[in-house]
Amino acid sequence: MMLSLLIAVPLLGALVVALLPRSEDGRTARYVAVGVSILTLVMSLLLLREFDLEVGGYQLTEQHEWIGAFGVHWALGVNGIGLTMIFLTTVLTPIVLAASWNDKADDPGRTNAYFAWLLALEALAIGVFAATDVFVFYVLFEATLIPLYFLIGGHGTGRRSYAAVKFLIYNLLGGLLMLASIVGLYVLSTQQGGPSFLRADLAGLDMSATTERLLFLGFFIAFAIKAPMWPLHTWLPDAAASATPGTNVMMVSVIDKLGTFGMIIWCLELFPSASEWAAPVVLVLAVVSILYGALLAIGQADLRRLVAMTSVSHFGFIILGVFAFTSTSMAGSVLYMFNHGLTTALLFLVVGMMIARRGSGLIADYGGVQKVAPVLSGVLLLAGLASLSLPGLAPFVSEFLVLVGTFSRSIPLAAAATVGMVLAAVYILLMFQRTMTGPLNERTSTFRDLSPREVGALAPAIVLIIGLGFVPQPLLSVIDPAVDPVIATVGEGDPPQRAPLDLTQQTEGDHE
Amino acid sequence: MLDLSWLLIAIPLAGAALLLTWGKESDAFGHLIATACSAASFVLGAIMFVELLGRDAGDRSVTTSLGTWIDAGHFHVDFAFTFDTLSSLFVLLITGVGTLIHVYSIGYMAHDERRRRFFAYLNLFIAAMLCLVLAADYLVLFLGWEGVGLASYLLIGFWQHKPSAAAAAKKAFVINRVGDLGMALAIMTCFAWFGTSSIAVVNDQIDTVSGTVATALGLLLLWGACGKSAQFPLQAWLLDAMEGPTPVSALIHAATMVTAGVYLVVRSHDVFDASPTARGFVIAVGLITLLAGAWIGCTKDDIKKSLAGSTMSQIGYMMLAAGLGPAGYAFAIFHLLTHGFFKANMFLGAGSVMHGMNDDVDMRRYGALRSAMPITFYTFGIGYLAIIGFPGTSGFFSKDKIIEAALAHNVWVGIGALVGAGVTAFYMTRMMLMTFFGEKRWREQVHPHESPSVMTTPLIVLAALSLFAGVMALGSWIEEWLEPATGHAVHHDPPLPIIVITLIVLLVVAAGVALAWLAYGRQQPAAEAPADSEVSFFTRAGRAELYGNAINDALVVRPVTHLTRALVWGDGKIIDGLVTGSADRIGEISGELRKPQTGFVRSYALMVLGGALVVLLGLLAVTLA
Amino acid sequence: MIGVLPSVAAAGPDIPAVDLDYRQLSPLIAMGAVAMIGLIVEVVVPRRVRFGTQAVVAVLGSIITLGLTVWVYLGLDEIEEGRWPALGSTGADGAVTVDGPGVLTWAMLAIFGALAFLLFAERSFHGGLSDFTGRAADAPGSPGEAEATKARLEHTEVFPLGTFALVGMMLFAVSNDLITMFVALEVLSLPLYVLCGVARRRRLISQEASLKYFLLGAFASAFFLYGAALAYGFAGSVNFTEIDTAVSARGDSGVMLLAAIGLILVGLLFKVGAVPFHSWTPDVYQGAPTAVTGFMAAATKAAAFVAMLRVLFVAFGGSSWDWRPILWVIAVVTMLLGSVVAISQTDVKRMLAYSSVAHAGFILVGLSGAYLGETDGLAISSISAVLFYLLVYGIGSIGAFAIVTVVRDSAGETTHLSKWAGLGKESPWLAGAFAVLMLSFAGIPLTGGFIGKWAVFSAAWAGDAWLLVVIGALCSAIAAYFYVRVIVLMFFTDPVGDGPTVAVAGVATTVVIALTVIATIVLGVVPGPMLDLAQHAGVFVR
Amino acid sequence: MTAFWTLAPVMVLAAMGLIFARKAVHAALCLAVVMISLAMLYAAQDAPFLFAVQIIVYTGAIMMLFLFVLMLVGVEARDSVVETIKGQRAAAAVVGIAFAVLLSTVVAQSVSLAVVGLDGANADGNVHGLATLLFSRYVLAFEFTAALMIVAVIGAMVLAHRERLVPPPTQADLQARRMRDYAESGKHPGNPPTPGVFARHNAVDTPALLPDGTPLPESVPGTLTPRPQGGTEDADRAVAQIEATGPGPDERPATTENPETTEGDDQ
Amino acid sequence: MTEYITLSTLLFSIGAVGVLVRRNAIIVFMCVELMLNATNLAFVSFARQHGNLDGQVAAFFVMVVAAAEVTIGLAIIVSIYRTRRTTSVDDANLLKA
Repeated sequence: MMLSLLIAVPLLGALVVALLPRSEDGRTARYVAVGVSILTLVMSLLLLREFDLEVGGYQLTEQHEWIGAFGVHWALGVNGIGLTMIFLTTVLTPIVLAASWNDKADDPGRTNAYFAWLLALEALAIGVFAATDVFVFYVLFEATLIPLYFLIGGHGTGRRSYAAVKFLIYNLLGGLLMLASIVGLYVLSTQQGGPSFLRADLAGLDMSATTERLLFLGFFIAFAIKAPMWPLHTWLPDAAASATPGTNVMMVSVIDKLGTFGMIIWCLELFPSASEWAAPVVLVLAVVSILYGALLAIGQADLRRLVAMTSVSHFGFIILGVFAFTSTSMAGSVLYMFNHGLTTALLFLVVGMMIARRGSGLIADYGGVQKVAPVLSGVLLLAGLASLSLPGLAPFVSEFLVLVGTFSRSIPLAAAATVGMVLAAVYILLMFQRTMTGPLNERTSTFRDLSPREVGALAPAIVLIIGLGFVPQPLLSVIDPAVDPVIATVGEGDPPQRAPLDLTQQTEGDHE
Repeated sequence: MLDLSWLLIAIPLAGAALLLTWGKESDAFGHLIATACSAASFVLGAIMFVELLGRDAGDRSVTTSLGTWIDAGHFHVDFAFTFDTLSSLFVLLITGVGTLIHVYSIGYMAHDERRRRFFAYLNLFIAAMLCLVLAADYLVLFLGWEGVGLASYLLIGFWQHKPSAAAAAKKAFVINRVGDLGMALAIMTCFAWFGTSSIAVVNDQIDTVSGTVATALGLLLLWGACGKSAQFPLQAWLLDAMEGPTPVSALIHAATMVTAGVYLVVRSHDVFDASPTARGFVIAVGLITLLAGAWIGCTKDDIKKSLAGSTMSQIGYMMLAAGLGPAGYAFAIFHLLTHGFFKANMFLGAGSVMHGMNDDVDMRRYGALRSAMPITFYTFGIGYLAIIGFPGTSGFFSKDKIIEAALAHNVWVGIGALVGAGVTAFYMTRMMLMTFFGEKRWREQVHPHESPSVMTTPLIVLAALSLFAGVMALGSWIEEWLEPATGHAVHHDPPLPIIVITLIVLLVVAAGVALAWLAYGRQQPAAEAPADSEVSFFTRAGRAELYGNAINDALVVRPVTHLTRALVWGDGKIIDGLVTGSADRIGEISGELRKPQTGFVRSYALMVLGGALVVLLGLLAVTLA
Repeated sequence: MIGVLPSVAAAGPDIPAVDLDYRQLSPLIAMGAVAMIGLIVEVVVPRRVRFGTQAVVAVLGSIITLGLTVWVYLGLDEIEEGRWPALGSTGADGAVTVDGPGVLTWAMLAIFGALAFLLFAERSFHGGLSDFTGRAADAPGSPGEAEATKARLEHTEVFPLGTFALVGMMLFAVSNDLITMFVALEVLSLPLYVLCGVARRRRLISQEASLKYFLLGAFASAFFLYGAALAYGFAGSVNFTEIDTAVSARGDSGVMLLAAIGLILVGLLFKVGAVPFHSWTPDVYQGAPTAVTGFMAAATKAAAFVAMLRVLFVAFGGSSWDWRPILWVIAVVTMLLGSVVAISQTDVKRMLAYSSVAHAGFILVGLSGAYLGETDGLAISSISAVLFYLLVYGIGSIGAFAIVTVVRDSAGETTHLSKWAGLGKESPWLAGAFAVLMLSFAGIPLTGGFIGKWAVFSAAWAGDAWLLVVIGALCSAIAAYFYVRVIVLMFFTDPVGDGPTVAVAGVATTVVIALTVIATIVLGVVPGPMLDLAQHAGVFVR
Repeated sequence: MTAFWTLAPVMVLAAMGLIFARKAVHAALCLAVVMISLAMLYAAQDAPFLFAVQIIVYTGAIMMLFLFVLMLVGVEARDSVVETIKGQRAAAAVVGIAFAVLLSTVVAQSVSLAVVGLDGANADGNVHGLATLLFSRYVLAFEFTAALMIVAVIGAMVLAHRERLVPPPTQADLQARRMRDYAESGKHPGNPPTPGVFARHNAVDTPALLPDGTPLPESVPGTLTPRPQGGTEDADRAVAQIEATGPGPDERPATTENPETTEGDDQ
Repeated sequence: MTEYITLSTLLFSIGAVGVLVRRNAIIVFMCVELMLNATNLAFVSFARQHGNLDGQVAAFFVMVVAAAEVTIGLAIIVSIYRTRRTTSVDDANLLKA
């Protein structure tokens, strides 16, 4: 019941916030929303306590019949991966809500809607991470589009309706392909012993290679759009450039993770051999994403687009780690999802605070901010350094695990991906240089530094980023046991350690 | 006591954290806290060093683990630190020189409103550097490695309001990152072949893998070392890094950070022992950088840049020595230490000069400072003697050893090193002459004065060290001390008797000094630098840093910029264009498809009849086909 | 020629009375009775209260019919056949089959009827007058019309006409022979032709819609009839069961059978608005009074699809591999054309019309899977999938058109989409309701539309038409675009000029909107009972 | 067979007349020919009852209704030769011929040659046989034709019936008004001139001629003057136009009050 | 038998073509009637072929339906004529695209 409760609380909270009477300044809505999100966080911490690391596998499971005719169950349960992602969601939501405190200050009438949608998004995201029935997963996966659609289109800026529609249609297209695949699975499962969408039942289906590959593609394309992976990424910059910081965080840090999460939990487990079949292409695409996203980030003129493109690059790493099929890289990928969530949240929120002050998202409109707003610039730098995976900050651990794991699978791919590290330094530092350093211009000289509330909102993320950089083990010990079964499902498992005096392997082409 | 290595790191780290988070109240005493932290670390390091001294030679390595850092999949890394003979020397150098620089900075940065932050960064740097040298695992080393990069980024760009400083900081970080690429790949290689990245295990088991792997690993490590130590081809950041406050130049670019590469090579000596090819590359890199740095040093009028060129060059010596294998490791470290002293001394001296000259760095505007800044002059002079290898000074011993070993290894390498020594003498003499001798070429309103004692005291201490650090070479102490860490040194006999070599070296140095005196002592250098068109190619190239930036621009920066632009264009026009384009196409098709909806009922009827025809034909076709 | 005449007068044996099961036919009879009562009301009730009385009679009648369908459903015989027992039996000497799917359709039609009649009854927009013209014989804009308005004339006949149409639809859904089906087709069509032409506002286009619908409808029913003739020629009978026997026994290639199937399909596809027989849909949907459009969209489509299912599965089930491929093609073309053309529409009613074309395509996907549920196969058959989809779509479109009636300016309904900009600010609840319905049409989860899509796609896949499912999924994405665009207009766009004025909807319309929206969500969140019901209804009785 | 081969060409030709006749009345006559011929074919095919019904209902009632309406809406109206929709005729010809060829080939191929004949079925008489079917198998359909009829009646009433709202003006009222009009606007109080009676033509849409030979437009009932058709591109605009300009020139004011209107007042 | 049916198909097709080419709504409608008549011929002919009267009953129903349909149809045409003074189906094209 705990998981259902965890979904219900923010959902009910959203409802309450939506139905609250509109107040002059929207304060009540904010307090209620933040309160609900903190309650959810506390509940998720209790969840962590309940979760037994020793046992592994899916825990806290519950299962109720939902649609008898289809064999659909309201089935929830988490393994370490799901738990990590739920934790990410519940941690980020209060941060986002607190940081978005003034987002609707100029339009207090719509504060309720804004905060309600954010809470609803949290609830749906938790549901997706906890679903063990593919139908439930799909329903909630698609349902997340609605809050985001309204958040982008209704509460964004600039070309918001264009961005919202593009976001929705692009994601829906992928979702519908997945729908086709799920229908196929459903028919197959029926033919092989009764309709069921439960992961456990679906994992053992007999399929011809072609069927499996086609079904896999349906899932994978949906997830690749969501993630987003090159070349299906173009909705993200547009959406990010139009959305509020809070929306961006929920979108990129949480909802986009559904893509990579889905790849691990559904693609790999349901279609192991098709995953193996696709892996070479996916790996190459992942590396392309890494480099492409990084290069594009260098070339962006808008802060939010830049952050969006860095995410494309980071998602490349995550996908790389997943499809390298080593327990090291996959554990890295899962950790990466968490860390990227934190980092990008921090980046988007700081950037949002900058934009709120300057009224422009263009990098060229800034300069010298560091002098007047040292705290802000410090936080931006920290977020940037996290984004470029500086050792000592959380993302480094995950990125390195991904690279190390991938390296033992394929040296050229890992080597190419490593170039992303350099490019990351370029885009982050270039952005920092252009916005924070140099002489002040007349528009930035009145810049306010971060207020205590803003610092307070960001502090948890900062603490986590630094803390997990040095002590990632608490999370890894949750993730690691969940990864091994996945790896065991796919192919031959971890590649063996390279044999001593091993000359057959492609020995080093790397001293360029 | 010896298992307190982590505390060495923790103290300055705590200092940094404290200063960064503490508010404005700590402005008044923040620098003192930082200095105290650094000093505490030094004291602790010294005690541990003494304790190590007291142990048997075979027992002089203590590894302590703080616990697991990462354990995922098959990857396991402990937060482990090794305090052994090699790292102990580094600890002393880093904390010692570091503390002196802290002290010096109290004076140098006295008027900077962000001084507290500066000291926080200094502490951060010390912590990172200690982490680097104490690490027992390559990944932990990497943590310090990048931490050093970060600290140097922050310090170089400390005066961020200067666009040049910000750009230089970014450049340093990015080029360092390029080097880190090699480092990261090296660690991955370790993991792939040894299943661990523990330095000890890798060095132990390097014999179990093929030569190719060892070579690759060596080259990757060298690649990393090149980035951090500003060795060819990743040298371009070092000269720009002089944008930072002078203590930073002293700390980072003389004593510590840039030596990390040498440390890495020495630390991984088994890898290089296993691969002569890799060693060959190390020598080549060292030699090229040695000469290039010296060349640049000869042509720069900016005192700090000239010193930076000299640094490159000296580190080239160390690299060269490290590349010589077991014979050279100890000499590399020895030179590293002495260089740490005298170069720090000289950088701080330069800072002192600048302090007196209103932050002017142009040597052509100096002259005759001998009397205006006597302490600075004398300490700087000692450093000068040390670097050119004046007999009896520390530099004499350390550099001589390297040249000998190089000659023993290969005549041409030796000759290269020898030439380097001559050139070093030339440019250092030039610097000396232009700064302290000759006539005043000061700008107006410049009133040179001696720096406060808080700045001169470190100078004096460093000068003393520069002078007397040669004692370490007595009775091959340094070689024996390092033996547990670097293995037993096997010396080859040089082609000439040692005394002859020493004489030749001295002769070459003297020639360099003489030449410099002819060019800059006998006649006054012009107050304005001659334009590029008036100088020889040699000078032009040196001023342009041997076109390193131009080459980088042409080979990397510009292609990447163009690529980025092309990709941004392509992303919008092609990839997104496909998406929006197909959406537009659907819109157009929609417009076309609504045309048959003419509003004429007879057209609709035609559609119905036509449809009926098609349905009939279809049915027949399906069945009869 | 003259020689045969005496036989005209020849006396024969008595004709035995046919045995009708009145319980089974009670909903049909009840609905017919409601229509008749309406006629009597027309005569005896004074004009002042006539409209109200008619409305009450029609709505109550529909609800009573709904109750009777439940009663009938519970009393259906079970026939052990296949995976699910088929329910019901053939009645009236084989003319109708009162079986599970048929009775469910009746219930569905009764619900649609009740909702639509509530919309017919709305009188709050024209100063207490309904949306139907006061005197259809007057030319629009003529003094006569003004005079009629002044005299507060109203065509209360719309209710009997509506109920007659409903009776026709009910018969259509259970007809078991082609002649009954043809008669039912006409009974359902003729009242609609009339209803289309009596809008109060914009009567010019209303009459045009009426003319177009009538001419094309008559044209298409001629095709149906010729198909029936050929089927009769092929089988020697118009009864589905007997046709089925003949089809199963056919030896030769049976080209005449194919021609019969083809022409009958033309007639039925015309009614459901499938491409290329869809061309009347946008024009008629736009021109007809909005309440009537909602009624047509929901009820006609339901009845026609069930009839099509029955014809194809019962009469021509034996040659399903003949007609499946052509239906696949038609399904694809219908989905594509409906979705794509809707994108460039600027009138909300016209857009909904194209959307109905697209939905016809989706339903055809489910239908053309022709999956009847194997013993160990999928739990949902083509029949139950289509039934569920029809219910969801019908409820959604009545709701959507109900909302269209509320958005007005001084000249009546503002159906131009640009006028809908900013509706979300103006009237968030109404816009929210419309958004829910649009999302349901788009097939977003947690709405009924999603479950409907799911059901038809499943049935199609189970019938080996997986490629159709993939194409269907892609078309859904295109279709989603124009639904979403409306939401963009309502919520994310600032109103142009005065923006839409939202009339205060009367109780009837409000109830309809609320019920349809709630039903749409409930069917999305807990579709289980409804699906079970559709499943339980089983297959057609032959 | 004689009957068939005699009638078939006539029927086809008459049917073609439906396509090609310029005047609506000719088309109607052609259709009547087809219908009557069909009746004979029914008779030839052992369907005496249908023979009668075809003559009485179809030709007698339905065709007459057609003709009535034709008279009502202008018997003279003729289709213009110019096709408004581009390519419609050609397309219609192609599709039509293809359809005809396809259908007749299909049917001709598959009609079985064995003819059972109706002797058995008509044993008790054709009417009795039909009645048996009608009241057994098709009783529901038969009942529903009642609904059909009712719908037809209501539909026709709704669309065409105009309820009288004010009592019809008496002769005295009309006379008084005419005089008032004459007093106010000088409008001639007498009957309007009768159309065409003094001209070569006595058709109702031909204006009368004055003694000097000039036509008198008022003599033609307004109903018959074609209503000017503007460019009605957009429904909204057309509606607005009509609502703004009021009724067309023919739409005489107060139609319900003027008994002289030539328009059919269904009272 | 074949010839009756062929005649019927011919008449049906002619009627269909008539619907496509005639502009006068009344004539269009007459063409529809022609199609129905053609159908009746087919029904009656098939009835004779199969030796049962269902076809004739069908034809009878068609006539009844046609009568009702004509009533409604002509009413619609008249009401359009009253408004527009034309019976040309081409003039009724306000609704399009």
